[in-house]
Amino acid sequence: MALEININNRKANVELLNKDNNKIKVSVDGKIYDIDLVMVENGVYSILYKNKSYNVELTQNKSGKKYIVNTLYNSYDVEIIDAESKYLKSRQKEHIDEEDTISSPMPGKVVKILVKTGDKVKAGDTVIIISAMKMESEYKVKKDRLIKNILVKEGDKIDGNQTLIVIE
Amino acid sequence: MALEININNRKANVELLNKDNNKIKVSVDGKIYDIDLVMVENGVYSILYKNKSYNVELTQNKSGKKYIVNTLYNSYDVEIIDAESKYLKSRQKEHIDEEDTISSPMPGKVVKILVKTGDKVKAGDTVIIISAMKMESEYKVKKDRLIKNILVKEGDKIDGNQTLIVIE
Amino acid sequence: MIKKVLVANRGEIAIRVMRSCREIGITSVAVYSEADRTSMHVRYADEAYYIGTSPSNESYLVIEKIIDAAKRSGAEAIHPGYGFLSENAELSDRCKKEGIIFIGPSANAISTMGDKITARKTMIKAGVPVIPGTTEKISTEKKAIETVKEIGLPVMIKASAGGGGKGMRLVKKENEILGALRAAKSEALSAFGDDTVYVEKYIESPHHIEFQILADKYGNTIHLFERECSVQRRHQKVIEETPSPIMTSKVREEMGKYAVAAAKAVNYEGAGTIEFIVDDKLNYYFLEMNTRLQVEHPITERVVGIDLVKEQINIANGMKLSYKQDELKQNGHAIECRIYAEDPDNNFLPSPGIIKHITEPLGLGVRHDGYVYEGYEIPIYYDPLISKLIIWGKTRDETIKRMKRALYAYKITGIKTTIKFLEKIMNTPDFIKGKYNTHFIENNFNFLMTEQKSVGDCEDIAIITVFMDYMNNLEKIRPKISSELQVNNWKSCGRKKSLMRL
Amino acid sequence: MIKKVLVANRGEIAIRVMRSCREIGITSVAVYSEADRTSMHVRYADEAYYIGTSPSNESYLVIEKIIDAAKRSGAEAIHPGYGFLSENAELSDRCKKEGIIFIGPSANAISTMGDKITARKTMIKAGVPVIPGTTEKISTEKKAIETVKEIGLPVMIKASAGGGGKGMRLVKKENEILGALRAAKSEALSAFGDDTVYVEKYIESPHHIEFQILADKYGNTIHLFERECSVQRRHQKVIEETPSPIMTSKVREEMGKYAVAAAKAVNYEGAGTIEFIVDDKLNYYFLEMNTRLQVEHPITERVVGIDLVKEQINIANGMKLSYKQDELKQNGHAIECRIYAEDPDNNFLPSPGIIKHITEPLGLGVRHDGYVYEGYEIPIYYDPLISKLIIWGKTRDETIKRMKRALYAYKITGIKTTIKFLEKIMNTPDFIKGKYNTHFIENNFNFLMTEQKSVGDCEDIAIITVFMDYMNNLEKIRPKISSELQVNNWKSCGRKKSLMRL
Repeated sequence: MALEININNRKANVELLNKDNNKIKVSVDGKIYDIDLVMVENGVYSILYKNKSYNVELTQNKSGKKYIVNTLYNSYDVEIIDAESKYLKSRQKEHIDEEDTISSPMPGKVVKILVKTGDKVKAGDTVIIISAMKMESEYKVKKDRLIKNILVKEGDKIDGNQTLIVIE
Repeated sequence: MALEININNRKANVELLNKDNNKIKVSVDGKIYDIDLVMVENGVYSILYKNKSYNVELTQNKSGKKYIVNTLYNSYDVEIIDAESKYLKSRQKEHIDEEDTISSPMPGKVVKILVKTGDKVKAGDTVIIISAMKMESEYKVKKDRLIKNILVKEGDKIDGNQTLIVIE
Repeated sequence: MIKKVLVANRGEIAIRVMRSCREIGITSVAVYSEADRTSMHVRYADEAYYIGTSPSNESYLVIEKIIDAAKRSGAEAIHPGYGFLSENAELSDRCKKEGIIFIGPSANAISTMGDKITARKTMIKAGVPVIPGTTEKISTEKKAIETVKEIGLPVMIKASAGGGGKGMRLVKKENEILGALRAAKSEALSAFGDDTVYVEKYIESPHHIEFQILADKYGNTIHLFERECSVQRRHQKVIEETPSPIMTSKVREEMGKYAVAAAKAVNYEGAGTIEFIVDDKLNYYFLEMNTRLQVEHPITERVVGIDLVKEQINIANGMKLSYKQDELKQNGHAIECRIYAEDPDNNFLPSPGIIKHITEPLGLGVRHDGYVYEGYEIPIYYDPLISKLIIWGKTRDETIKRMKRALYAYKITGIKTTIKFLEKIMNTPDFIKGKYNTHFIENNFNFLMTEQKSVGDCEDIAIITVFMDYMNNLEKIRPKISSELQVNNWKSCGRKKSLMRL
Repeated sequence: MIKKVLVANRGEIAIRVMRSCREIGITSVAVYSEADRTSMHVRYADEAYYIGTSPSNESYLVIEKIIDAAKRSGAEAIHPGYGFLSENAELSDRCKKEGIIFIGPSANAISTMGDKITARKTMIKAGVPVIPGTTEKISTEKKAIETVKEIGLPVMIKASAGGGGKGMRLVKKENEILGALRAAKSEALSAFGDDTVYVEKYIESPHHIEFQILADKYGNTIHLFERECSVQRRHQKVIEETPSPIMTSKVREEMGKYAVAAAKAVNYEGAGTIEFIVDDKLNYYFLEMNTRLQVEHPITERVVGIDLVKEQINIANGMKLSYKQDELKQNGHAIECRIYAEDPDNNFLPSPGIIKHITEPLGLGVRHDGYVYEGYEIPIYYDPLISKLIIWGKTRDETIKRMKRALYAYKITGIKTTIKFLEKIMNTPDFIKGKYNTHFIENNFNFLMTEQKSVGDCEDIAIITVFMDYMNNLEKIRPKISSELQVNNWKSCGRKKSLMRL
């Protein structure tokens, strides 16, 4: 069983060589690890490697293929690359340029929408205001743009990274 | 939807009259309760009834029909009585008298078995010794008995309430 | 005597107040908005009343609803916590009219201290040192230029109704005066509906040092020493400690006396805080009074050994202060770290969401005041404070090391938090030396924002853990896959029937 | 200087030791048995070494394995915690031979204090009051009768190698002497492999009061005041507090001096405890010395403000004591409750199992030292101690009320615990008054064992919650049921095929 895993712009090839309960032998880019790994709590792993004790906490996104990984001092964004992910990635590139949508990195609420479909806006214009936790953030366009589609309305609760407005 | 529920030697008839998200109307032995009930953590419920705030914690046994319920100051053993439970109860009575088995209320380890199948033992004889957490407990028969079947062996790890020895 | 208290707040402070109520046999009443039905303060309280939809101006900020819940529950008193209505003179007044005890000062004390110009005047009258500047509002632009020249540059132009850094402008050069004045006035008008501004001397490397005070209804007023609050990000306190590393016992005694005088000047009742601005030479000036419990009150509780909420309730009950000034002393050192649901790597954007997993630090010298639990969703409507770690040590050095130990063991997943940022502060040389002022975070920004380099095999360990977790999940969902296969089989059921044991 | 410490223990004490190590920059090494792979001390440590199968005599009690792990890890020192090998002279000795620092006293101090008769002799020589009784072993039955008569009834016959109540017999009447002597000897032989017994005067309503001491390698010895440990169940401490409610400052000073003298008499090094038996008139007698850290050491840490583990490590490093006797004082009051995985309703049978859910008490004055987490299975092989709640208050009264508040908020499901039993103790009038001795639990047994009556609608609320949970679960598993139906459908697939949309 082998997989490709993305971490910090590195693409690592991981292969499970052997598994005996919590004792596993894994190869990461050819380097062999003998590891004692056990899930102790929901999403929390205790790992012993060369008698060092590591605690690794995972938060998985909905698709199950992206993880936020917390180790002792570092936090990593890690992604599993399988056939499906590769296909989706290539498809995504074709259809949606990230620059063609406006989204908020955090969940919140739509306070005000300053444009309507069909509007032509100028670079730096604010198009939407989002509030989250006592703080309002204005989202502006970087270039002159056309508002193609508005997917939310004022007062809507929104998720982090949800597409709010499609621009062209 | 109605059920029979056993608590403290009381048999209560419970019926759900209405449910609107976490607002429920329930009848318990004819008394009507308007309650705001929501599961906040795994097995932990927050309940508002007449503006009083209750926290109720449930531990369910494997069958899913017996619960240990912790409220503010009380702990209850509660059992759901449905058709299946009634059938099992009646069947159990026919076949296994509780007095005909020896079991330990807690999980542990079999230290020593002092009898073998076919042995006749006298009232007060120790038949098995169980250890759990630095403590050894001796299990004795209350009457003169015949050892019918021994279901464990020395060194076995046992569950709480697991039948260890069948007697006659 | 008060038997039932309504806590007009949420989050950690509501629970903190209820804990003390429970200890002295007082029934606690929670109020909650739509978003807070599952919030811990509702679960912890003895009773809970719904007061409206999620935005705070439709629930926690509506005096009518708070008063109504108090009446319905039969609570004799209201504790406002901090934030929300805690410094609202109208609530204090309304309580009085309704015969409900407001656990806090009179409306008059709140208003006097709430208006900066009035507060300045009152302090000058009481002999408390204030920052050189005007005691009257700036009436004309001409007058403004004159005044600034009189005080000497640099100066701050400040809104009288101000707070939170709004309606404030720093003026360094003479030609900036008019622009700054106009900007401050317009911002003040839109933020507070009042464009009154005044001018103060700007203190170059200021420390924020505040004194906790307690005052009963009989004029007895004591102070519980200082808290150093100079570690701030955008005028928001991040870390507080007591004693202040720059304090001397002589200055402490002087400032304490002024703090008591400041409280007495407004006939203060209850717990309050006098904030001073202090320069590097330990010159100190009255800045403002917070007429409520502070977020950072626990460090004082730890070092002085007094439960401030119990004292507030005692005072509200009309009892005399339990302590005299000379009975109080500072014992050891305490530091508070505020843990926020914010993403330090993304400009401290709030990071609400569901708490997936939490491990709380325990052990010697650790006090933890929080309110979240596993599975709880931090709502988007309120302050992103998750909890406060209050650490005590015999010495400042021990306290810092213990804080590091506690932060190390404090794990929250599912949301972003400031825990690692706080750890960085504990490792910053200026902080360790106790040599810092309110510019600490900007001065050390690069150090604070540098990501810890991956140590040893950490990256590979992360990869392996994800790999194994993903594999395990695949195994778990395998039955599903096989049932999908069954569906396919079913389709060809007719064909294969003869081969299967049905 | 010690850079790496192996902690030869598990559970809360292993973590407690590691916490202090972390604060002073020492790497901690855990050892673990098969049952403990997922135990928190393995997760908390920097390193972890497997030392054998689950029974402690195959892992935690095997000196060879501990030494081997220390060598492999390169640890310069071993901290034994309490229990297991903590009072094993052989380990202390072996460490010395291997050039490993044993964080504890010399083999000689351990042996001298471990043998009760030798300890008695040593104390008498040092002028420390001991219970009237023999200083020699009882050689003949005739001699036994003579001795008992000399001391005067009632007496205790005790095993010299004894501990934990084994090999101990109370004699109230003359005709019981021989029976008790024989029983004690036989029990001592089978428990300790040594039938040496001696006789002591029996103290009628005894208090167990112990003094914490610290001693460095240079003969500096201090005491950190007393702990009252009279709330016991079957000779096991349940609750401890400091100061003792029966103590006077005069007696405290006297006993403290004797405690220091007792430690000096065996050239003690490190942290240790002198246990006294005290009667109602405050007559006190040396009982025994515990040559290790005690379970209840945190109440002393809280009231005196000293981290005892750090002091142990300092001493082991050859440093002088950080404190002088006259620098120490007791500040406020502290109580410790030990929370066990035991079922109070079922004769305190141990209740191992999986922790389903846990809510830890937080806030002002609460210290919590534990090791379990959600999903953790408490193993059957070791002591059922889950955690210790250490509560501080300005007064004893405040401390009791705060303890009640903390116990109220402390929730563990999945296993039975003693939390409710401890709450009962906090409500027992004798405890509240501070008037109790070691008979407290038996004297108040009925009160302690009376179940709280169902309050108000609690029973119906319990019923409704179970009902709704059961209903919700039914809904959740409905898909499963429908898939079972599919199987049935499948069986009749041929028949129904024409009716179905495939």
